Amino acid sequence: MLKPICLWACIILLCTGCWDTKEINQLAIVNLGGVDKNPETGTITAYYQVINPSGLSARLSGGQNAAVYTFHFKEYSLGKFTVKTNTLMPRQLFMPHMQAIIVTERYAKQGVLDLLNYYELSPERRSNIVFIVTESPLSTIMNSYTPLDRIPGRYIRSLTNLTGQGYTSGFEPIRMRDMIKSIYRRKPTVMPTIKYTSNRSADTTERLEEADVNKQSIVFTGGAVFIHGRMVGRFDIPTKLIFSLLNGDLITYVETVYLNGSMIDLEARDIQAERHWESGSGLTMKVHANLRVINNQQNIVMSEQNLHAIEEAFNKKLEEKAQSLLKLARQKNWDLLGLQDQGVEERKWRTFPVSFEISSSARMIGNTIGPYFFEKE
Amino acid sequence: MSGFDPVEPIVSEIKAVLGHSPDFICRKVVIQGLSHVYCMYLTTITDSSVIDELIVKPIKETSLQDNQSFKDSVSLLRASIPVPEKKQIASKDDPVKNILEGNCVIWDPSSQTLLVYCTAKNDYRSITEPSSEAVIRGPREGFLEDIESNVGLIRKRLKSSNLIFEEFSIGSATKTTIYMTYLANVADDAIVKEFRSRISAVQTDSILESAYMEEWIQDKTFSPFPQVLSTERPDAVAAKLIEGQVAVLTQGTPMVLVGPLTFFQMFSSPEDYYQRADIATLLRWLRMFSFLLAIFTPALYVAIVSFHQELLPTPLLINLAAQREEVPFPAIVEALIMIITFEILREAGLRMPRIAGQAISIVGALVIGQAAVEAGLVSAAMVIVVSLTAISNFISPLYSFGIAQRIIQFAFMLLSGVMGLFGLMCGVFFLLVHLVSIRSFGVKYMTPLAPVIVSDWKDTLVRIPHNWMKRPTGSLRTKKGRR
Amino acid sequence: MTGLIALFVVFVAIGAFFLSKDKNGTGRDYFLFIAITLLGALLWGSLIQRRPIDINQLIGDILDRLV
Amino acid sequence: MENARISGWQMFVITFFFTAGTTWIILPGKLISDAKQYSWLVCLWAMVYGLAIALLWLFLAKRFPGKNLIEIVTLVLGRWAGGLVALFYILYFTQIASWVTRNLSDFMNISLMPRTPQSVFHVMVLIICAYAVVKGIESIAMVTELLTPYLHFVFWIPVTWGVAREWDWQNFNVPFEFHFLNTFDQTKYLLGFPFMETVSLMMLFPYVHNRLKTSYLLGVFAAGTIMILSVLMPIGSLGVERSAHLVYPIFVLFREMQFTGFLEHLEAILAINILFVVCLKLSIVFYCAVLAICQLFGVKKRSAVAYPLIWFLSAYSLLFENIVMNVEWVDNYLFHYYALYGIVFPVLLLLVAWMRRMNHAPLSGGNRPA
Repeated sequence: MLKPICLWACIILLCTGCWDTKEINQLAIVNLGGVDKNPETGTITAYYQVINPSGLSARLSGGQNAAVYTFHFKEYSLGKFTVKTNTLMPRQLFMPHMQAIIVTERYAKQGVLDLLNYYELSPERRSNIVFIVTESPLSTIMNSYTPLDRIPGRYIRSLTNLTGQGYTSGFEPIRMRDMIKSIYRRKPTVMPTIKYTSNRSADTTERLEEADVNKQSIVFTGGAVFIHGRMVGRFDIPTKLIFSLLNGDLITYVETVYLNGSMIDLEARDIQAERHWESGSGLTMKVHANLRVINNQQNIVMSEQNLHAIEEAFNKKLEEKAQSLLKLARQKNWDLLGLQDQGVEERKWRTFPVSFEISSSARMIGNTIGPYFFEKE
Repeated sequence: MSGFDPVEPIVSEIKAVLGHSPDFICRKVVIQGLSHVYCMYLTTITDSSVIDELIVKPIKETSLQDNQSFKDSVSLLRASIPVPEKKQIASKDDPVKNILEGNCVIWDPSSQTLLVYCTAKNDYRSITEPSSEAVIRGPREGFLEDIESNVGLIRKRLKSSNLIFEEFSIGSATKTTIYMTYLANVADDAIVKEFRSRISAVQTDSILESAYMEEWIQDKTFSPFPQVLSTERPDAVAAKLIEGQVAVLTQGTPMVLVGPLTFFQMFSSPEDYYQRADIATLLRWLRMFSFLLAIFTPALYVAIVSFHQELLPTPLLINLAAQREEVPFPAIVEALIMIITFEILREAGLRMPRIAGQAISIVGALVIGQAAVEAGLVSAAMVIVVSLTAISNFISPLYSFGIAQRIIQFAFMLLSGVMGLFGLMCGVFFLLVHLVSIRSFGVKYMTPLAPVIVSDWKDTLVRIPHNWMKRPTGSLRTKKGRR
Repeated sequence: MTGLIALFVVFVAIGAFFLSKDKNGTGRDYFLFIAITLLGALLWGSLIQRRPIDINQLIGDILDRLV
Repeated sequence: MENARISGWQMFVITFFFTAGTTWIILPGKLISDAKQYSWLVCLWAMVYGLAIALLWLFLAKRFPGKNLIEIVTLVLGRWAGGLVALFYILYFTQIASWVTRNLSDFMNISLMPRTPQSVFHVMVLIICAYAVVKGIESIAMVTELLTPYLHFVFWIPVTWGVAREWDWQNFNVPFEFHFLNTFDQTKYLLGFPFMETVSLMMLFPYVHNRLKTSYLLGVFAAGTIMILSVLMPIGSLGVERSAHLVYPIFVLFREMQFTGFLEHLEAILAINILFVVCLKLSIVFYCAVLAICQLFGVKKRSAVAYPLIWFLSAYSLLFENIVMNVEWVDNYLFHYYALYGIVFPVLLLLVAWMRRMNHAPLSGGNRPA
């Protein structure tokens, strides 16, 4: 029995230089990353937003000092950043807690394959982070504080988590892993785009005293369409929703319908989008949704017949949207429904007949049975 | 010391051996009429009142005339002395041993015989509650230093004819009497034989406490884990005997050794059998969980803080980073400081009077911990980790098991400080192999889990209600439950 | 490099100590202990001199010729 | 030959961990890049092949009851030729052991602790397994039994939960024409790697007293199913192209699992699982190697052989420059090299045994000890 202990002791003596120890205080915890590539010169600017732990913990003095600090570096190749950061950053780069990566539109248009390759190589960088394209310059976004959630990374992450609840797997398919998965697919993926409401970044902590958030804040504007890792176009939010709905990712969204001259808001829930392939007549998409009335402004008594009318209106509205998406796909030559991935040949997918059968059933109507209204004399 | 008659060789010999000690008395008692006898004993370990009243006086009063029926003086002596005669011995060296054991030896020159009367003075303390194994519900009786009363305590609980006591006398100097006891119809013969051979194979000069015996009869000397259970509670010993285990009582110590001990028996305190079944099961799981807690918390803390920070969720990581802002030492050094201070406090707590002891050690740790945090030597999380391990260490019903936990906790912490999670897991595998390779009297140490005996799970991992328990544990291959 | 040699010497010392202490150890134990340790040392030496005795490469070449 | 006894259940667990040990970590990446979404089919016929080859060895073992591989070899082929074949087998066992250690240190370096030198991992794991070997096969069997519930519980619960959430049938119709022959040829290393290594378990056959046949075959079967599942899961959730490019797809699968907002970083659990699985497989094959050496040279004390072997194995596992060379070597030579030990030698033994039987006495019942 004594022998293994002696062996063990000399092993421990051997590795007194414990290689992988890194103290918590020597870590620069990166929470938000941003990358921009200048199309002409090809120099890459990387922004790292690092958390300042003492600034965050209320216990310590003041608490007014900044929650995050942003560093940015310029390099001509991605790999050199880990070394370049030692020139300015006093601490060691620590990437596992990064919540989102923001890429400028011009970099997206050149194709982000090199970023994806570099990112996936090291296990320290995790690939289930949110992938975002920004229209406004990266420096304004990365250098500004955010209200309510003092760390911008978590601010963006909680925003995407909220929208994520409307999607099948609980997460919106806007993460780096969905991006990588779609590189070889012909069906495009849509990543969210953001804009900064003012051209001046809110980079001082006084910002936290201002009440009006909209003056300087990050806003989700829509979707950027990526095919084979290159941005080819942009969607607004409604088309993005329809795109995810028809591809079976979406489960709930809110639709407004006009009936008898008034507006009704409906929440469509547990949406099922099945694809039925008939050999002869192409693809029929059967979509079914349960409706819940959120806002009813009609000035007639709610009745069963009225509910059916609402369902009809919803089906018609959804049919229109689906057809417009189909037209957009064919016009822009983007295989939005992923037909080629499901076996349709390259040449034939644009003329491939697609028909929609949309059905819905109004299930819940909320607290009041019918709306308040004045009988028109 | 009255003048002795040179004719008596035996008396002179005894005197030669014991004469020097001040408490040796050799009285020459004249029986009415013609003959006389010698009565020898040691005053310090005999009950002088018994000797005067019940031995010397009757000898004096009996006169040879009124009971002529006796042929010689020996039968006369036997008839007259009311104290139960221990035995009649002839050989020369026995008298010294008997005198040393506290008996009174009577030498009758006329019939050349030696009579031994048991007059030992037993002024032992009364039966009190065992302080180390206090229970909320259950008998308050604990064993005593006197082996006879211990046997009595066991016999009161196990009134079965199969309860066998085998006597051994071990230790050339101390000659301590050792009783090995088991239930003949339940205990497995192989285990009993193993016990018997090991006890009789002990050659040492002194056995002062059952711990000596424990080291002699255990299988593996270099293992921190106890292989024999030492307890002060007669009800626990009785319960184990019924299960088919063997107990070893030692003269002069209340701690009784019960074997073979397996790993999972250390999680069950005797109190489990007096609580209701579900409470007892939950308590047992709590003890198992606290065992894991005691071993892994400091090691995991050190491994995660200094090697794998990505395992922490972000808010916790920020919090820890803020706390450790001004702590100068790396995590492993900080952990070592705190653990060692706590061990010192605990040891000090033990030496102090019993009541103050436990409280002092815990309060001390927290107070010192808090001061250290203020002074910025240690991070607050570290104080929590250390006190958590300390508290979960106290919970183990067996003190020797608690010490084993502390040794492992220390080893794991060093490993995780050097190699992180990888080193820790290597340590866990090493511990598992070590645990599994231990045999306690032929019974595998991790019995109901390692060689999977599902029928035993009902009494180790879970305590099922008494009315469901038909057969005793299968792992001890007991006769009744023999498969 | 020196650390490795030191460790090697410590290992052989401990091994020899334990083997000698164990009474019923036959001559073969010694022989085998020494043989395998030397084999290991040989391989380690080749590794340190950057000219490893690559057994896998050897197998690969033999198989290339055979198949 | 220590007088150990292993029960049927323990033999099943040992075979399962031995065959399914490190395969489910390393192979899916390479396999998916070769056979795309039909890789689970490859695992299926590899399992069938594994079971067939296992039957061959069982038949050989039944011919010589109570004898392990080395004894059979020296018995059938006589002292010198038998000794040579036994030396081959010892080399085979040590190679498996060093490859397993190498896989562990590659995994640790790539995913968890990049700056620690590899030999530290090798020596640490080898020391523990040497200790387990010195404690004997019963201890190894019992440790395997102890670890099985933990390893399965901690692996399958998060995996099924995570994969079920992100399952996507779309990943399965990636355009790829499937030709049986060239896929078979491309992925023949799968026949070798997990399934032909189980010949080393023949060293343990004499210890198993009851239900040897069922437990051994069930172990190989269970390992085969684990292989199929561990190939299906990355395809289902990560997609064929992505898992084809990853060295450890299962590890990445674990990293990306998100349950609640709080419980995110689970790869440590998998790293621990992998370490335990490697320790188990290594101690089993290390035990077979040490037992073979002790058997051949008639040495009683296993520690005199086990601890010096650490030096040899830690050096041997440093021979591969890097993981790419390792994968290439496996791709070209593994099947042929393993076929030598898995098929050629057993058939040779059976033939010689049959021939010697012929000239000695008529074949009667077959298992009359020579």
